Amino acid sequence: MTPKRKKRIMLIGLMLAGVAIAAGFALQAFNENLMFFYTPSEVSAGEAPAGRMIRVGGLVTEGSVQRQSDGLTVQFDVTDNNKTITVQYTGILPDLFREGQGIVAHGQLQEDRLFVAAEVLAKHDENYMPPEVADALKATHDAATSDNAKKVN
Amino acid sequence: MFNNFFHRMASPKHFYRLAGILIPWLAVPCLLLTLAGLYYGLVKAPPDYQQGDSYRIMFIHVPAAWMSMFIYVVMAGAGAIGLIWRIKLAEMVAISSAPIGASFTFLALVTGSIWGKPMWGTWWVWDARLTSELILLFLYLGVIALNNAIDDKRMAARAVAILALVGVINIPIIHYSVEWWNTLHQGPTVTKFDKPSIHLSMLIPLLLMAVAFKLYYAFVVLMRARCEVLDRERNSGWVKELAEKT
Amino acid sequence: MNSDSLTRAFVILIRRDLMLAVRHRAEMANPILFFVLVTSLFPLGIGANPALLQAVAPGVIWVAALLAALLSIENVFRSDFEDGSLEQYLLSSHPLSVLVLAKITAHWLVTGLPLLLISPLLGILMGLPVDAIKILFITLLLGTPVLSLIGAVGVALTVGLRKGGMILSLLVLPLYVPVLIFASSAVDTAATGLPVTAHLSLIAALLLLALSLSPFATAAALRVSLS
Amino acid sequence: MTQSKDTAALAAHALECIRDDRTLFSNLDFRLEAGSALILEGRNGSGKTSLLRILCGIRLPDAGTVTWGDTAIDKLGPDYHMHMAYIGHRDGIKLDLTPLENLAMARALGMPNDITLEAALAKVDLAGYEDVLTRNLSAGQQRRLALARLLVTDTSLWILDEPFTSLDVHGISVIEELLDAHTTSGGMLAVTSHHAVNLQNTTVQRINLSA
Repeated sequence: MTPKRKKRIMLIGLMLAGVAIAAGFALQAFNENLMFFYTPSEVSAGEAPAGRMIRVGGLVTEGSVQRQSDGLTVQFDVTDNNKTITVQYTGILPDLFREGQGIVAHGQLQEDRLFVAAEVLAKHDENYMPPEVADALKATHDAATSDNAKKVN
Repeated sequence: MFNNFFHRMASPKHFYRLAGILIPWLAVPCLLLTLAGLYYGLVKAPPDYQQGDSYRIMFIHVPAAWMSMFIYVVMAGAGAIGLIWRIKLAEMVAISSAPIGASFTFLALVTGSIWGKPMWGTWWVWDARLTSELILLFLYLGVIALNNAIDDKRMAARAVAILALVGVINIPIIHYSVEWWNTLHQGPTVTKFDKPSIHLSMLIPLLLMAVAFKLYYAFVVLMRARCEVLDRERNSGWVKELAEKT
Repeated sequence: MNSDSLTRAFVILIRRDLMLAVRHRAEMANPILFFVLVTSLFPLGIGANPALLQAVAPGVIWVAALLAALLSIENVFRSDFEDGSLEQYLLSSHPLSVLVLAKITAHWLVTGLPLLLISPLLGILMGLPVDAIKILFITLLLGTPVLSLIGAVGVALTVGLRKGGMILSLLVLPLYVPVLIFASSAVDTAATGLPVTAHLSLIAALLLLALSLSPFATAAALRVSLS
Repeated sequence: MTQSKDTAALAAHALECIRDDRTLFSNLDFRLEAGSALILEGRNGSGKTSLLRILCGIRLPDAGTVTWGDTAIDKLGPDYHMHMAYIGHRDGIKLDLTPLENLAMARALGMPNDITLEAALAKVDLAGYEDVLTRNLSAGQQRRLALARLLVTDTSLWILDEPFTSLDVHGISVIEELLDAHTTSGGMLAVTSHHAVNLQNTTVQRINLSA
């Protein structure tokens, strides 16, 4: 083993060590809540900070959407099939927004547990099927929604 | 021994002949599969329960998006092989892949945009998937521009290989970085482990189109690489012989 | 031929580049002037509404830093290429990647460090809260070396070309995206008072990754460009 | 992997170089032994510079290999470069540094030897210019400074591309003496030149690339 080769191996070792430590840092970062995204359960458990911009995601509860008299402000419940929180939003909702649909709201949690959203994003889900199949599924699999709640994240 | 065999197989002359034989065997099935895929996708497949008929653009959009990433990986891999073992053929495959990959990326972006208009109500959003696909397009364009800027073919090939490798390390990083803006784009459909959340009648045309796109890439890259071989070897005896024959 | 002489070459190369930079003081000021000017154009362009300014400040300051880094990065190898010094590094008895790292370090000390030092001032001009300015400083501290390291690969690929400048930005800017996103959203998050340790460890990860891989890629690219 | 000066040899095996569709040379073989010189001749554009850059390992040959002591130079990398020094068309010196600073850098990049930097400058007739900015030296003086880099590291193979460019008669004879001294002490020399190279005590091998 020439000194040159030893040096080369040392350099490659340093490089690999650098990459490994970088991966460590990245993993540590991903363990923390990077996006400040919370589920309704986490919000209910008091894990989400109040008065700061955070994201909340879940399914819009059937029959919960209420328009207020000004015609722009909307209030609806978002659930992860475990806990539910109430979201208030003023503005135009996206086309895909409908009851039972997954949404992500970006906004602030008030002291009274009302979530005031500055932005509401609707997600179209990743399921593709003919309408009849969808109807059949809906009839037989009401419990399937718990699965859907996870995908919204 | 193995190395020798590999080098001989990868010799430009041998490759030129072999590719010439292979191209029709790839192109014809590609055409048939495309026709079948379009027929099943546009005519036979039922409309979606939520999106109606507009989901049908998926049969172009999804395979194109798959190809855009697949080709980048192939390009970087071929570049690495060319760089490490100095196999000219790998360099040519890498360079020939870039414009095809760029086209698929562009196609995925355009079809996605057309799909986004009815679904999201907008042609474009700065969503994670869209943004990283756009950056992927820029990476391809960078590769093409660098290749065009360097006159010496051999040098250009090696430079492109390095750039493609740097890009391939960056693609996952770019991907995760743009996921920071919360994403509007749907999650993966077909690759989910339990079972694809897509109905069989829609899955079949999707897979037909995916295979057709792969075949398309295969025969176009062979055609481009053949041109590249002729260009680079234009001074060698066998190319001159070929030119005189025709 | 021990690692002592390698360390010495590393230090001498950095010292020499710093000496050259001092002898061209005027050129040293260009990127930082650009940085300050571009940033101060924004209040003029979008109006001096404090809330609006604060909202765009992290992005604006980072984009300006990124462009300043892009503008100055070409010098890292340009003059060495023109006067033939680059060939001499290639033919050195030391690994090219280590010499390249020395060049990049010197370049960062000359162009990146001043940006870093003046950034708090720009943060104040843009109305950022003190906490966010601290985070801005830390992201620039971790992020500007990444810009230099990635930029060096692009420069090494284009240094021999007549119209290298335009292509350089096409090659390098897409690769700058992650730094820009992580860093500006860190400052943004800090401005709303949330913890940013996760963001910072991601930028640190990028720095380490760039530090470990870029010198090798740059060295390989230089070999290609000189051949 | 240190070869002593008298066992190592530089050899070219079936080298080929193509540039812009023109084959500059092909099937080029030679062997350069310790204590001898190789002088490349040929018209402009005949590939002299390309050949020298191939011998350095900067450029890849289109076919063939260059070996140093029976190992291909691209396998040796720095293990080869520590034995050789190259002065190309471009001087590789910084105009905004003094000659002493330039030589200090050159020494740090290679294997340092015992000669003082001042003595190296004196040998190329630049004594007294130690602390002048190189920018203020004449073209000939700058060229001699570049050649002084050969003296500050411990190398056995010198590869020189037109070393006499912009040198006057006196300068040429100073450098010729240096080259002669290098080969007589067991060094090797590969050089291109438009001028006749006058090496009295050296076995010279000439290759004409135009032929």
